[in-house]
Amino acid sequence: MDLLQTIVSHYNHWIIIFLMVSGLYIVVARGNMIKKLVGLGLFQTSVYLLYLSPGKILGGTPPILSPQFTVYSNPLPHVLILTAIVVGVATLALGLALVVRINEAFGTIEEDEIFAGEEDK
Amino acid sequence: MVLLTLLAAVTIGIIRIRNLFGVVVLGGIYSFLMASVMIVLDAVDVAMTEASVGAGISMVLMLGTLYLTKTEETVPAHTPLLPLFVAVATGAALVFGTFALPPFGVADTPMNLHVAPYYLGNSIQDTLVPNVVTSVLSSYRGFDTLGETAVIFTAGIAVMLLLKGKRDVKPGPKRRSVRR
Amino acid sequence: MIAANLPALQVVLPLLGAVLCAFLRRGVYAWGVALIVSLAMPLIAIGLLIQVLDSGTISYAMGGWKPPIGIEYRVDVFNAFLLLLVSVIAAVIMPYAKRSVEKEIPSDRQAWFYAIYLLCLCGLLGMAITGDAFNIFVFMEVSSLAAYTLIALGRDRRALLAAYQYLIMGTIGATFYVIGVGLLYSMTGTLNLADIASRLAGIENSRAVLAALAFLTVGISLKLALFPLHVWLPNAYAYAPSMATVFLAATATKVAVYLLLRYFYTVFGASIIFQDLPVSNIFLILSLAAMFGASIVAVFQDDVKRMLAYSSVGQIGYITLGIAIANLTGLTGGIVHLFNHALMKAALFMAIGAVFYRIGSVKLDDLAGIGKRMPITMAAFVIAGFSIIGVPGTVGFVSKWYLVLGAFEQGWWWLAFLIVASSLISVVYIGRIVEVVWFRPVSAAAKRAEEPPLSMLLPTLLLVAATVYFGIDTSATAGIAGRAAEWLMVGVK
Amino acid sequence: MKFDVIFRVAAKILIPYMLVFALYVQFHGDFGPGGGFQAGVIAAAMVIFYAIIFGLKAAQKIFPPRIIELMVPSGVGIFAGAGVLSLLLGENYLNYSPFAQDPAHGQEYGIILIEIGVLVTVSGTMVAIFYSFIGRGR
Repeated sequence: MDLLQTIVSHYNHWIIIFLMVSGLYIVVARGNMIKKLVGLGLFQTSVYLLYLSPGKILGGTPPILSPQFTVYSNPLPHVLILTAIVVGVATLALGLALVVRINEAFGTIEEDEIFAGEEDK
Repeated sequence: MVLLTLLAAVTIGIIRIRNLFGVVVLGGIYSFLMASVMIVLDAVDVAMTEASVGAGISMVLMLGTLYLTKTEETVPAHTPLLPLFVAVATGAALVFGTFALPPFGVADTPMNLHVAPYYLGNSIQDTLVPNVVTSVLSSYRGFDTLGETAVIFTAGIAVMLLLKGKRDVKPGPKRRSVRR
Repeated sequence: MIAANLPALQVVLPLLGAVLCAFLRRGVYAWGVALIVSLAMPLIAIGLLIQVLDSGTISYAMGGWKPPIGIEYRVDVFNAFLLLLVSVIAAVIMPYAKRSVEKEIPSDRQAWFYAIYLLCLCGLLGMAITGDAFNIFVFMEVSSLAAYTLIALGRDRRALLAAYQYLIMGTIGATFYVIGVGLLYSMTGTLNLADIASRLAGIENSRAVLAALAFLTVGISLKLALFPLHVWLPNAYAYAPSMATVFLAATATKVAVYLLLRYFYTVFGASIIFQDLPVSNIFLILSLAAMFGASIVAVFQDDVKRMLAYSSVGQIGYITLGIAIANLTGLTGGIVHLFNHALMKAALFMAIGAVFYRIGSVKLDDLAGIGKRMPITMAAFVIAGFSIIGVPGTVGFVSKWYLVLGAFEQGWWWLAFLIVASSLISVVYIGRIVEVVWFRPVSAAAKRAEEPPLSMLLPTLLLVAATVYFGIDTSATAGIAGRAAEWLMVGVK
Repeated sequence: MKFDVIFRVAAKILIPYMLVFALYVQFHGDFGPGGGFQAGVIAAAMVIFYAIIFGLKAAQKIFPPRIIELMVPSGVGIFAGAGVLSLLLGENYLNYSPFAQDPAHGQEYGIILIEIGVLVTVSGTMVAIFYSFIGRGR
């Protein structure tokens, strides 16, 4: 029963870890460059939850000060994650630009095909 | 909790589906779900950003790229054992680490006691800004935001460097796939 | 006013320079801006180093908010030394860059190219100077995104592939780093490194902190190309434009090593890292694997830039070996090698870049007999190559000497033997180039070659002269490295 | 296209509101959720929306690429320049306190100033990236 309690109270962590592991798996296992970037996005997004969820205080409100409320959730993780989202989209844009150029130069966006093509020469 | 479970379901979808168009659309759904989770977690600013960036800009860029490339993924040739190992090892390290973290939603954790109360308590008198996220972002940790703007600047210049101007077609096998 | 704000200027000047470069359309003007900024950097770094040596650690509160509320810039002996290294390399590269970039980058993109270069410099300096865990991440991303772009601008289409691979690996590394910081933050509630260190007291052995350590180590190791995580490096260095290769090879991995040392010694504390956990052994094995594995791979490369890139992986092995030896002498050796390797690798890549400028190829076969056409450049190459091997009288010898001494102090005589043995492999690959370059008949490609323009030759010679000078007079480099190592070791207890 | 007219009319109605919403998010960021980054993304979305409906040419006529390209560094320039201003006023980098009579108001002005910097860079960059991607296709 105790174990079950632990598992349930850490439910957010379970999901975060699942998302993270799936994201990382897509990045490492898949050869398609766009899919890899999607996986990278999943991986990064799951980290956002890792930061945000411990900052939540049950019964708290968003950290916009107002006389009606006294308990606020922690604002610092929000700030950090805002920055991280921006970094994430910047990386994604650059990665996609590279994919477009690779497709023009090699005619494919599958890593396996590119490596096979390189070895022929 | 329901939202989190939905997130997991979408993720499985993203792994399984080989049509990249479908993957991108699922990615958009994922971002909206993520934004909803963030609202539940009181992170309204972040939720707004995630919705506009994840489901907006990222989707547009992804679709633009798909338009320029192709939409089907081939089956990877190599075995997924090594990646699986990497992913599982990471997961194990995380399980190991996160279980020692305090449970969800508690107020008296180290994270919520040290510097956070300072921001909440002093934002108004220091900066006259009631949205603490804004005051931390722009003033207390303003230099991070300068760095963040620099990141965007870098990405902007980088993409223009890579994609602007005429297409210099380099020799190479050109295999245009048929679009559906 | 300027003296007090040097830490901020060190990072902000390159950023402002980049903004200016992006406004200017003409490559030459942008080069001028980049040159002025790059020349100002070492002056600022020297100013900081003098201040630190005089009066101890400098703490600079960004935005006037006292740490841990705001972001703190923290300059101590170690990172002042590193700032100097990065900014000196940047200053030496800029005169060299003009001709090289004119040759390799289309003229309408040069201004943006310099903007990206300055952003990369800004990111690296920002990572080195800041005392805030999350700020490190932000500037890590500035420098990484800039580095991916610099690499992708190489002329070969494989440069794009290399940049993409680096982007994937680098982003995984950065995300691991963020996970590590997140775990630390959850446990301590602060992001200031010094504050984290003090609040970790008592909970160092909790599972979340250990997991944080693991994630940080793996994340940073990806950036510094520690042996099994180095796969992005050879392609990236081989296909990047010459100037980008010189800059990244000399600085990017070094800053990552610095981060690793900073976390090991000043945040987690050496006692937990080296006594309670097998970190030392893991690093020892990986370093040895890098020293032998990567060096042996280097021997079989036909592309000189690729060969030097693999040699870099091997040389990084020596630096991490210094970490693994974990006594004062060994650590000094590691830090000195950080500096020395930057000097000699920059010199080598500059010489090769000059060859590429003249003949447009870096294939070993095309280089045959080029020593007769470009004698000064190739003589410089050979001297820097001797330094990689560790011939006495060059800087490479100094760092290996400290490493061997450190190994003996630890009682690991076999390690000393292995260090010498691995140097023999570098004799093979450097020797292979020397043989082809000097003792083969002149190849068709090398026939028309002549010495590169002075603006490219002089920086190369300057760096080579430095490798010899600091190889004979060790007081400056080894002295400061020794103080940095002492400071790290003392900071622990 | 059959629905073209509907799209065009809808766009004509919606786009002004998107701009107003972006500005609201920008300047209300002190009191509610939002700020320079979100506003920049919304403004960029407006341009992208316009380009999708009316075509890239029309969009580039109203928002010429030259201006957009200049916006990318200007925002960073404003932000970093605000820091230099605090240096000149004798304070640490990015300390906005001396921008007004009392420190708190100075901070408020500083925040507004740098949020504008963020808005300019973010919207400029997003549009520039979008132009680059779409321009590549033809």
